[in-house]
Amino acid sequence: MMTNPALAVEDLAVLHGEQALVRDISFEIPAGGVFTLLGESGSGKSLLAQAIMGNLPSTLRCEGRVAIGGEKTPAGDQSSRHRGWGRRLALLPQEPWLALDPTMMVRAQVAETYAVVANEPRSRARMLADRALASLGLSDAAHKYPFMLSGGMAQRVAFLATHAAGAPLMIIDEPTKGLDADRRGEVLELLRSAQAQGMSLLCITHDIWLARALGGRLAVMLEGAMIEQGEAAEVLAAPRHDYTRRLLAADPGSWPAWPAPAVAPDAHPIVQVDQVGKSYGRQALFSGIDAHIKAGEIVAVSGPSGSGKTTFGNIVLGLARPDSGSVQRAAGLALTAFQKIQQDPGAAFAPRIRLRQSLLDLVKLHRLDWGVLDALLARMRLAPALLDRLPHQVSGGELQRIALARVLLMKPALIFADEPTSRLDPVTQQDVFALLQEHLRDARCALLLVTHDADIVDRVAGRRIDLGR
Amino acid sequence: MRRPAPVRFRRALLAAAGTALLPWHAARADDRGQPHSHVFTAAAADVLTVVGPWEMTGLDPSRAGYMFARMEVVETLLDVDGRGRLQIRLATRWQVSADGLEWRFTLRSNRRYHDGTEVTPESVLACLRRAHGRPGVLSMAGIRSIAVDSGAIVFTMARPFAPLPYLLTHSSVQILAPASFDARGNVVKIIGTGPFRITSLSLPQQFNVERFAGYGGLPIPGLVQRARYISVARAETRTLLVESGQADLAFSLDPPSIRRLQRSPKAVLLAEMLPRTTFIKLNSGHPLLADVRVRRAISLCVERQGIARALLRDPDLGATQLFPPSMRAWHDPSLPPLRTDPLAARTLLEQAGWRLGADGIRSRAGTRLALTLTTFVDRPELPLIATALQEEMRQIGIAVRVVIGNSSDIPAGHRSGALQMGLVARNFGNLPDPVATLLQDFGPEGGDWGAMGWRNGEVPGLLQRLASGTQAPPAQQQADRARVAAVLQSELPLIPVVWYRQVCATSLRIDGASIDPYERSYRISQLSWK
Amino acid sequence: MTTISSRAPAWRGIATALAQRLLQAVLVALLVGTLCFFMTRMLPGDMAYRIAAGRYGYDMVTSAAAEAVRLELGLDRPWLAALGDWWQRLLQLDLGVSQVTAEPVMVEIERQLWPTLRLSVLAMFLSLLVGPLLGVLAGLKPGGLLDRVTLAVSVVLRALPSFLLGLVLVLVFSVKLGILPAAGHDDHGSIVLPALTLALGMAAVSCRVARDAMVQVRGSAYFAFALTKGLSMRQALLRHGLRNVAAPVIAYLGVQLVYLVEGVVLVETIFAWPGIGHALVHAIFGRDVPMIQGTALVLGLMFVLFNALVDTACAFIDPRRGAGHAA
Amino acid sequence: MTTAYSPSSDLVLDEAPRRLGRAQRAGIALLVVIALFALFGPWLVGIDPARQQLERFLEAPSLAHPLGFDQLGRSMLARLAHGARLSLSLAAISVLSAAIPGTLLGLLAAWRGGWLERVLAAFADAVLALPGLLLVLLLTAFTPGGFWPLYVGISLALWVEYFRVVRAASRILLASPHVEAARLLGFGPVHIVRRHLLPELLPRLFTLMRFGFAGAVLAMSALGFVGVGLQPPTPELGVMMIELLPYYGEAPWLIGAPVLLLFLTLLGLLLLAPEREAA
Repeated sequence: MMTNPALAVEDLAVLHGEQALVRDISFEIPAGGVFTLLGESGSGKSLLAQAIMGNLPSTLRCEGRVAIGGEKTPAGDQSSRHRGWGRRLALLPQEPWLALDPTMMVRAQVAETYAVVANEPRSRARMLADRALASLGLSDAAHKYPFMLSGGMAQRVAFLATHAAGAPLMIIDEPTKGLDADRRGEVLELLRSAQAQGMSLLCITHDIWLARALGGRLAVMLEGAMIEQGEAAEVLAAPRHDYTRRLLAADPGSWPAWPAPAVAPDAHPIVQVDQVGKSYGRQALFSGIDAHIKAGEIVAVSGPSGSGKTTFGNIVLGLARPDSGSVQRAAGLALTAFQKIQQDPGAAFAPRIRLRQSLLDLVKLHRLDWGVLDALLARMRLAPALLDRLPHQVSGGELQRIALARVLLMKPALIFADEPTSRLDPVTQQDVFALLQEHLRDARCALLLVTHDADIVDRVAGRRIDLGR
Repeated sequence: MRRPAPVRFRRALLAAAGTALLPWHAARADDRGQPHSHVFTAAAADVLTVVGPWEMTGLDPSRAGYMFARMEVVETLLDVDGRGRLQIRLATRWQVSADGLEWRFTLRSNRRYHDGTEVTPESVLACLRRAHGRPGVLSMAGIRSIAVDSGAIVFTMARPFAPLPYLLTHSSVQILAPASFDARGNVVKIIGTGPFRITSLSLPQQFNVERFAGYGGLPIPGLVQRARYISVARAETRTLLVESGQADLAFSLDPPSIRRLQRSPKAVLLAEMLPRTTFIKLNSGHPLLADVRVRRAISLCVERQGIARALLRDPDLGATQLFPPSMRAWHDPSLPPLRTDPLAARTLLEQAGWRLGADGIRSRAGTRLALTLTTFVDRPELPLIATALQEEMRQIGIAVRVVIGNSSDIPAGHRSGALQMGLVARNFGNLPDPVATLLQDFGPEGGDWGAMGWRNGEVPGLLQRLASGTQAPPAQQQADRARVAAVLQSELPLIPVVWYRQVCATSLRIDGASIDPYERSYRISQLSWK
Repeated sequence: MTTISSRAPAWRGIATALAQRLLQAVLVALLVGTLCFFMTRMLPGDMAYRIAAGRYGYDMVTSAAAEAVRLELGLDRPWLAALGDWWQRLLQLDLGVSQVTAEPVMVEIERQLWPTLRLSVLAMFLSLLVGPLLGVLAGLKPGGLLDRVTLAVSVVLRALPSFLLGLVLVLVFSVKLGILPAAGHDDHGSIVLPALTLALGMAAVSCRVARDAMVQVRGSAYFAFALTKGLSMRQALLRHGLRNVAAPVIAYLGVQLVYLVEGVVLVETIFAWPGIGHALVHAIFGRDVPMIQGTALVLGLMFVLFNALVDTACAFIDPRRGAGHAA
Repeated sequence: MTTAYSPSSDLVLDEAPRRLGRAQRAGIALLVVIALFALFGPWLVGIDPARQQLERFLEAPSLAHPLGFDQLGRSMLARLAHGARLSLSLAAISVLSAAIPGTLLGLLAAWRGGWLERVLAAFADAVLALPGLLLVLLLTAFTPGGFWPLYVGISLALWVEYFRVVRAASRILLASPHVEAARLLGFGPVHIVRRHLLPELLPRLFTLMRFGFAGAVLAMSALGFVGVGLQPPTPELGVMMIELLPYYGEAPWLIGAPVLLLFLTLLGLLLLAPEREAA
């Protein structure tokens, strides 16, 4: 007798009114298998996951059939799948930080699943939770609240809480978003061990590295449809679809290295950082850091998360004061010569002011020429009509390009880019970096870059400042 | 997301919300008293509840002494009946020397204080001397000394003062046991001689009393044995207490509440005229008011019956003269009544040289006829009457600004001379013989609560004669009183507006309630349960 | 994202908050003292007369009585000396002697504090029982019938002066139904109506706060996670919903205390409840400044005390606050 | 599930047209009617609100006099119209005179930080704990007569709310990336306040102001309750509530009128809010 597939999806579609947001989806995950959905945000992969969970917003409608562990239900009958939550299918949400109850200690959140979902007695549930936490090296965290955890720890806690009732199928939503290389490794290990315990995984990601490492089967999504499906290794090695090829090329691992900018060795540095140190409360972030940055240089700031990379950048910009040491700008630089590109472009604009107004204010303030901005925007391939929107009505990639244009308008000597693309899709990320490279070269502007992605640092930066100890 | 059957849970929460509203069930369950028609007042089933607006601001007789007197806890040497005639109380008889300078009061024997000690002349003397040493009624009599002489209390006077026995009926001259005072002479406990004694006292709001076995008299079954007084500031609340059956006697009800209670099946109303008059106290020395024509014009514009009907709900209370009919000796039915005639009022003002301006206000030689009427909120009807008067004076061309403050503004304004007009209510029954009160009000300098800046030689003389002349024939006294009333009526140093009727609500479960027109007692010792 | 490796320094957070409250208490005292001092000097009319009226009843106020009062209280002393004296006594917690009853203000307040505390604590309790429960139910179904009804009721309650609300309650529960005493303080259950009057006023608002918090919690990632983890709606609500709703509701209680303290003044008067608020009204009537000062001070300090309790409760319900993380 | 459903901007790009909801339109209509009543009511009614006809006291509503006569036989409609004009304009002034200084001080405290912020915050905390009655009493002590000082006194107690809200929100906003960006781009305080802070603060301030508005009128009635602020014959809604309270049984429409007017005003203000807020 054949074992039932862990998940079988037939002709699944998600509709908003008459408009199909996701359509013609059919795939199967064998028991213990792995299936990866690769695509950028907006491709419908998250909607697909929600449709399988039975968790779509009530404005959306769903067609087709979903079978979990052999039990087939019409996809539209979402509530019937609720009963299996935690027991037969589980979801590891993205941003595990937000998914944990902020007012409850870690152990209780894990034990809760044992007790309430798996119906273990209370004391045994606590014991099991302790054991599970220990297995992932989280014993210390048992009596902490989520806000005291790092992102990686929170993710492992969320995994345990999800996993505790022993659901054989787990849907994992963007598990590596915003994580650095070490943490990505941890996540991979976590998923592999889950698989080793016999779980079937449906992994939704835009991380090509993760998709490759997980193996199993893989599908690429674009505009709500699966454009390519096959064994992961095959698809990634020999993409058939044009979009898949582009997606793969956008992976920083496949970028060509940037040519080193021509910097005169005797050129005077635009900023000189001497022996700066900074503490956060009682905890020293870093100390004794020296850096001389010259015009046109590209310098990466590296170090483990929590090592104060953003703080260091802000000290260089003059936004924060160092506890010790000094930062000296080259004489003759305008006050606005140092600029910053933020991690979240949506947070970098006044939220209730239309973009055009924001930019107009800037042009007026510095008596600039709007024509220059127009030209910049054109080079960023931004439609002028976008400016009539509010910041949250513009996509992240577009907004980051507008932010870049705004910064370049100031003709800066140095740009501090703080995780400028960590919230963007690979293709958009590549785009933004290409534009950045082009303008840095033209303007002979220095770049201080913070990114968790070691590949980007390798390809882009000329040298690095290491804050880690 | 979809809601997997949250209905049951919502229902559970609703039920919980329901139980949240149930603390009074607990309160009722807590109730271990005897069953009664009002479940919640079981504690008060055999306790008579009296409510009034007055707070016990202290134990000293000069502060809340009147409350302990009303609840029949304390007594005075003498008392008056409902018609103002002197009655004996702790004193059995009294005599005055021929020259009127020595008064001798003989004390009743075998009376005991609530703590069981005997009422001795010395203990009485101590209370009288204490009262004499403080501001109060005794200070107006001109007492030289008080002493004990062979078991009687002897007052030696500087000059003859006929109303002295009436002064001794005042609650601030109440007699307390020596144990009531601490070493420094402050009252720390109320130990009186009345038919009720205090069982518990929580200042400033409430005290409970029960019948004092040592008072004497036969135990009549059904009489009220226990009672309590609760001070309730708002008239609305007192009315609601009666309506809900929580209170048995409620005093000082405002007219709207009276109307409400008239329709209520749970209360019976008692009414009694009090010797209290609401009048406009005028500064006759003020340049605008010195002219008697202006005063008369103001009097003519006052719609007394209208105010009485609309605001007091009792058209009979419109004051046709200063003294209400309940002051039998002073009210003169033959006196031509005060009239309402705005036309005549305008004519009088024209005659006095006040010409109507464009804004409807009169002026003379550049001076506007604008005055301030001061009143206070202690009696809730006063601001209302002041508002009505303000409009009526505006109709004849007098601009009036109403200032509502504290009752002390009146005597203070009187002393500083800044007062122009004040709307006040004066209790002439403060002392059962009004002569003493009138002497204060119409003395040569006027009085805090009486005339102000009024130059008249005749009235003070007449009053003086009434106060000292014990030997004058009654007919002469009657003529003097009538003359005083007539002069006040024509000169109008005070413009009477309305008289006053005390209304008391009683619950249906008591019998024998009556009102003391001198507000000295609630007469609870005469009440019985139905 | 900052990682905090040590265990929650919740106690330190609470301690700082309490120190802040202590400072607040001292400032309140000084502010009340200064205001009351100026009030004595600025109130129109003669202070001695006012006090005499309060003492002897207004029929008995005479100039002689006022003079006696003036002498007794030293009302004619120079300003500066009086202010210095005033401050000194206040800081020694000597609140002086009531000008109306001639008793030490402290003694009077001792007498009135307990009823007021009882009333306000019960009111707070009732409001927390009624408001948030209805709010949570309304928040479960935003735009539903209960949501609309509670919104309408809360608007009505906010437009109604509290004395009118009290009146309506008395008419219903005492006059019509006869199940609760209308006023007073020594009959069984007489605390219920005044407490309910205060509670309804507060519940009108806390209901909406809870409703909004519930809507927010229902849309939160952790609530959704609790459901996908396999908890039923009921379990998720009880285990994760209510506590997270409680945090903003309790925090808002701190704001509502203003309403409570002011409400006590009116409600105590209309229900003849012998507490601080009632005493304040009488002190205002009688212009009894030491008593105004004393009662205002106690009301202010009560506010501070309750606020400190709210702070502590918040820190325990929401550990982020205790650690000083949430602004 | 909301976490997983992060609507890409491409899905919802159609800019939501800023059309007013049904509730908002009802709110505006209600407020316009009330404002018209307050502005033109006195003129339309055309009766002197002080004119008393004692014989018509507590006369029930009729076609000619829709709200009847009050306890002194004055036209209730005329008094309500005049009272609405006075109370609503004074309430508006009191709300503004609390909101403007409160907001400015809150901005100042958040902007400057340091000791200035601490001093202001401590002072605000102390004022918050102060019974509001006391402040009003003090003000009446200084300037007796008139409703003005009373409303100003009320706003003296209310500014703290604005201060606290503005300070707390501004502190968070001032630390936000968009303000950081604005500073790096060379913008000064005026621009940051105008473009970054105020647009975020205004909805919250508006919420506070709405309830402050009703609160000011109710505070007047509370003052009337303790015998402060009675100024006959001027009609004022809050004082009317307390003056007409005794007649609740005989003539409930009298006390009902000012309460209903206040309720409608509050309702209008509530409906006006773009989304429902709690406090």
